[in-house]
Amino acid sequence: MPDFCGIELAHPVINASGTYDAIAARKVFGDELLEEFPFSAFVSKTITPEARTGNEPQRIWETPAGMINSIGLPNKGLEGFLASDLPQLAELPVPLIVSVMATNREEFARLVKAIGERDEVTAIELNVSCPNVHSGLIVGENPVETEALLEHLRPLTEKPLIVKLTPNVADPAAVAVAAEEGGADAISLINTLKGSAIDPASGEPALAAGHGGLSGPAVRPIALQQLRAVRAAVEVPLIGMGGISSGADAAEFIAAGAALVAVGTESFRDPRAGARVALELETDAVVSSRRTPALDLE
Amino acid sequence: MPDFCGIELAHPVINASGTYDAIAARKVFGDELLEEFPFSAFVSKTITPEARTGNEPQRIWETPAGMINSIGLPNKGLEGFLASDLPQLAELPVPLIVSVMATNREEFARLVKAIGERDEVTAIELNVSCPNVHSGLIVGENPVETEALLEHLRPLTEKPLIVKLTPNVADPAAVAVAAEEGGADAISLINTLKGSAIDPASGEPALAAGHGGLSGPAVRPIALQQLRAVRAAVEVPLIGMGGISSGADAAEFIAAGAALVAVGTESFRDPRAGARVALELETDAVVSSRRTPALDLE
Amino acid sequence: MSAPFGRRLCEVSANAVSGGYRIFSLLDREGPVPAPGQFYMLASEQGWGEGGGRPYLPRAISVAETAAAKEGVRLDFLVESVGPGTDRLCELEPGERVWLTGPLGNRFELPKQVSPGAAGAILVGGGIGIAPMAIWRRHLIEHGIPLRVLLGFRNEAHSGGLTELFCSGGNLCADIKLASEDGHAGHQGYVTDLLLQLLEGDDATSAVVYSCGPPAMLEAVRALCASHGVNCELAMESPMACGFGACFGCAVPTPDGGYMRLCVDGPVVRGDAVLEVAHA
Amino acid sequence: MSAPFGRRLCEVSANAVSGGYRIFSLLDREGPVPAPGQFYMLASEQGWGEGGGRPYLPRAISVAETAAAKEGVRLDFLVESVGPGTDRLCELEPGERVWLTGPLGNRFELPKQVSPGAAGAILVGGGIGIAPMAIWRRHLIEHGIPLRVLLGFRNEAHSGGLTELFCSGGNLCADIKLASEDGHAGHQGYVTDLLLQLLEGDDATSAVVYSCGPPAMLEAVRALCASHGVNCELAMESPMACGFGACFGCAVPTPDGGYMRLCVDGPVVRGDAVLEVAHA
Ligand SMILES: Cc1cc2nc3c(=O)[nH]c(=O)nc-3n(C[C@H](O)[C@H](O)[C@H](O)COP(=O)(O)OP(=O)(O)OC[C@H]3O[C@@H](n4cnc5c(N)ncnc54)[C@H](O)[C@@H]3O)c2cc1C
Ligand SMILES: Cc1cc2nc3c(=O)[nH]c(=O)nc-3n(C[C@H](O)[C@H](O)[C@H](O)COP(=O)(O)OP(=O)(O)OC[C@H]3O[C@@H](n4cnc5c(N)ncnc54)[C@H](O)[C@@H]3O)c2cc1C
Ligand SMILES: Cc1cc2nc3c(=O)[nH]c(=O)nc-3n(C[C@H](O)[C@H](O)[C@H](O)COP(=O)(O)O)c2cc1C
Ligand SMILES: Cc1cc2nc3c(=O)[nH]c(=O)nc-3n(C[C@H](O)[C@H](O)[C@H](O)COP(=O)(O)O)c2cc1C
Ligand code: FES
Ligand code: FES
Repeated sequence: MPDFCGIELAHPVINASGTYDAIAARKVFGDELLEEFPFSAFVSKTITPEARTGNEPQRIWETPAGMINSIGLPNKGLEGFLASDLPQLAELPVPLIVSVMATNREEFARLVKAIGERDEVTAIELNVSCPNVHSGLIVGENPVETEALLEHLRPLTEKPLIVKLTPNVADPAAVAVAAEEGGADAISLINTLKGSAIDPASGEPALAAGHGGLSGPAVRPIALQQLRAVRAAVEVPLIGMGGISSGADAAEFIAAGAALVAVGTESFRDPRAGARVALELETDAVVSSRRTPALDLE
Repeated sequence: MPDFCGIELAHPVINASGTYDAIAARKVFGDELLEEFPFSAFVSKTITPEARTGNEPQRIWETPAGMINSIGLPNKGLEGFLASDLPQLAELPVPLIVSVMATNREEFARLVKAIGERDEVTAIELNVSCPNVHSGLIVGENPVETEALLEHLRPLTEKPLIVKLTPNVADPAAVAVAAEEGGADAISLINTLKGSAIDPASGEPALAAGHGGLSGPAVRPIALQQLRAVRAAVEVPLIGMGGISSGADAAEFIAAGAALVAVGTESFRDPRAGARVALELETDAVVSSRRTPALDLE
Repeated sequence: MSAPFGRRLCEVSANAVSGGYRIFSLLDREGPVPAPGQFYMLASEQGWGEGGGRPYLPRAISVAETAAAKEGVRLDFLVESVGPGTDRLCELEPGERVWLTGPLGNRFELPKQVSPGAAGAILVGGGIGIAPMAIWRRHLIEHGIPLRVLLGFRNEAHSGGLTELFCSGGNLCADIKLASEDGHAGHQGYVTDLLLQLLEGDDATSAVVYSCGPPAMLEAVRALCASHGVNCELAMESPMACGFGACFGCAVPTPDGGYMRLCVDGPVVRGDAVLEVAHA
Repeated sequence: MSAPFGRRLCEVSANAVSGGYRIFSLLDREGPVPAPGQFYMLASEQGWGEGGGRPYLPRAISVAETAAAKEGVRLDFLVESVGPGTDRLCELEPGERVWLTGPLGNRFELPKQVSPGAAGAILVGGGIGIAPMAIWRRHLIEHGIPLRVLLGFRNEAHSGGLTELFCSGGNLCADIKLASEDGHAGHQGYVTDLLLQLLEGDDATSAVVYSCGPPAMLEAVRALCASHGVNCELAMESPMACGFGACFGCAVPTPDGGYMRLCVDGPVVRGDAVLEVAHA
């Protein structure tokens, strides 16, 4: 029973924001989704102050061991979320973490206040790193900005504040330290890496937005290294993510100091991936070296 | 016949520094290597002022669609390079580019002067980005440092100076602009991304150095995006690299504005990869969409 | 009728060449019988994203036909090899296993439900898009709905599935008209030429048009129906990573300036519910 | 004798279980006959790093035996399945093709070349490390060199290759002594117990020891030989990405405080040329 910022969770595997729409999934899979919910906590897609339709297609492109996306944070906006999404997410059998993003402190404050007030919400994740929305980058790339934002938001809610880091920086630990100093209760990483591809059919960028964010197993070594660097620099619990697709992968992040792990892209391949990863972790199905040296003299 | 900084090359595919030891390969494969040399120019492993033995093993680890390495720049040092390696590299049938790295401007200057004097050398690549040697990072992460270094080195040689960028920054274009302002003739990118892995057998970091640099197809979308960002910011020719393993991959980089491409990790899988990529590029074996819509009404 | 939660392994029971395409069958022991227009996300158990290579994400494939089987439901798929994912699916050997999620997405609705006045149906399929037309045609016949079926192909290399999916005992059924750009079968030209003839004939006004095919064809069908005041349902395609509403990658523009997720709000879309079918 | 430049596709002519291991054979139509101790970098044509998954890099495998074949050279490999790469190699079906680079690395030298006074040879193999001992033993016999062969295994599950590689007509040859930790075959204990007996007996002083096996065993052999003033050649392992000196990943510490690249300066190394054999 991992305890995360005072929240009791059934297992250490949650979802990565924006990679699982529990409301849509429930329509597709029915209540079996609730009975066997794959995650120990549910993180919403990032909510912005106003509604967004998202980016023009093509939005996704497969790459070696991963994919790039430029979804563009489609969401109903704060009002729409509170009115129509929140009641449905409240029916999930696990604690709810709401991810929010805004382009300035006042807007961020509006989101944190309004969402922090709601009993259905257990914690708030601050997305300061969305690589698909231009303004999203600013704060997460800059320790001073990050600390200032946290100091501004910290007094507005009792609920745990999780800061989600962008990997597109030279020194993620510096931003993590700033977040901690600003009063963050936990840090999650990594968001996607800036990436692009050319459509061989046209010779033009494959994504309409020109570039997107890389995710999937390809980024796992980068995510793990950033987690190690951040782990060495801060005290708060960490949520590790980036290419986790098995219990063995999750075990690497936990060995490197993650309190929880999040599964993102792998859920696209396997809608129950979260539960599978948790089970593999438990039953220690961690693939370790099978080379059993003959005549090991120790 | 691509012309690169006034150098005539047989095709646009060269090797990535540190991924091909032409001297060792000649011992292994004999003179067939020279008769069918896979690259149109040869880039040496990075040379440092003093000899280095390199890092303690384990130095390499396979990852999804790539590998991480912490080789640690083993090399004979400037004197050893000039005395024993250069004469042998001079026998290669292609122009020679020497990669150099130092931990301060004076040492960099010593390398550029000594190597710039040698007729066997066609161009010099400045490695300001090796992620495995702590000091290597400083310059390449900082536009001011980069410009200052170039201004210091530019007067020391007539030979083209290529600056190799590190991808472990928020804004590679800013560093590229600084390099150009400082007088760089070309820019190559990307070097490896900071990455690590845990050995499931021990639960400890897989690499003795704790972390290493990620390369291979996994990083291709990141490399391509940084190339596009740099292409939009500078005028000088670019050498694109990062996960290129086929003519189709190379074509993406060229479509995105690379003058030349470099093949690194793929040579480990196929010692002739450079020649294969060049051939695939020429014969346009570029895999494009094979979906031929019936009834295309245009 | 919801899909079983998660992916499941299904055995390949057959895989055969059919013209320029392949038809393979899976035995689904757990899932419900799919409805016409629905699709599955498929990935082979072996040789798919091992360690994460391409193909890495599952691929969306419409069900072309289905039948009760000894221990479950037989699912037939018609596939054209166009890249690493469909290449792998086309190579599947009987006995191999495939990860399957679904049935996913919505279904074609009967003419009356689309427009109360409609008595008959016109099916327009192009290329690999004939797949969902096959299962829908059978349903319509079972419901005793009068129908005409128009199928078009670019050329012989890009055609297939006819005998297996649209024939009774070897010869093409009477209700089916063909068109081909190279004239190798039926009318030389576009299948939409045949549709135009029907729409101009008064007998078509009380019909609903159902169509699946390449974007350019779908757009032509949509435009023709709009200009003739005939309702239509289009089975569309868009890039899909998940198929169950999780990735938001499958967005298709809607008239209100927004987007729908084709995997959950489609793949079957009313002609008037899309702006226009985007095509190169 | 250099290797052909680049990798080449070779057909799998056989693959069979042998105890806990597999023995498979490739037909190499271009390459030279490999020398004892040399290795190849191998990767299956299919199901290897497609799009870049694991296994992604080729794997280093020693040649266990070789023979002239109709259109080239037959190469036999003894492989233990320990991860994705060896798993795939163990699954190879006859007719499948394998990317092969080599022969790579150096070779075992005859006793006289190692130490002028030496007349005989003692071969010490452990586990999968018996592979290069097989081809070397045949060479020594062909050169009329008196030899003793000591082979050790941890247990039955981690043994194999004996009948195929060390027997003449079904029964183990007279020059071979076995040891097993579980006592399932020969002396119960370590193969190094047998080596110690030989080294203590005066008859061994004029011999050179050749060994391949797990690091802990190699280190024990090295130490025993050093303390008895007997020269030895060890066939070592280290992580290899390329096998031809390009990646510098295969570094092994040398007494001078530096490193050697095992792929080009090895895999066969004089006992006195390594610091100690690193082992967990
Ligand atoms: C609802 C639905 C039903 C479908 N039904 C069928 C069916 O019944 N039969 C059938 O044959 N097909 C069907 N398709 C199409 C099928 O899903 C695609 O052809 C398949 O996904 C292509 O994958 P691939 O790897 O074979 O080819 P890809 O390599 O994915 O190339 C196919 C197309 O995808 C684009 N593309 C190229 N490279 C990439 C990349 N790296 N990442 C993403 N896109 C890329 C290009 O535009 C190319 O034309 C259906 C699609 C949908 C959405
Ligand atoms: C010169 C030489 C000759 C050899 N000859 C033979 C032979 O004849 N027969 C034979 O069976 N083997 C031989 N080997 C060993 C063989 O090359 C390795 O067992 C093989 O490379 C393992 O690959 P794998 O994918 O099966 O296992 P891996 O997954 O690579 O695991 C094997 C070992 O590698 C390490 N490892 C685990 N994960 C990774 C990773 N992601 N990246 C890198 N390392 C990892 C672990 O320590 C593990 O114990 C030889 C090796 C060398 C260097
Ligand atoms: C399609 C897609 C949409 C995403 N949307 C969001 C989002 O709305 N908010 C956010 O913080 N991260 C978002 N992410 C990033 C993921 O939460 C996660 O940080 C990243 O994908 C790495 O994890 P993975 O490799 O397991 O997918 C998205 C990722 C993908 C692939
Ligand atoms: C084993 C290894 C050693 C490398 N050594 C160097 C080096 O000495 N100098 C350098 O500038 N880059 C070095 N690199 C980085 C490569 O030159 C290249 O920038 C990077 O690997 C990306 O290209 P790739 O994905 O094609 O390998 C090394 C890469 C690898 C894998
Ligand atoms: S395919 Fe993922 S949301 Fe539609
Ligand atoms: S294996 Fe690459 S240098 Fe030895």
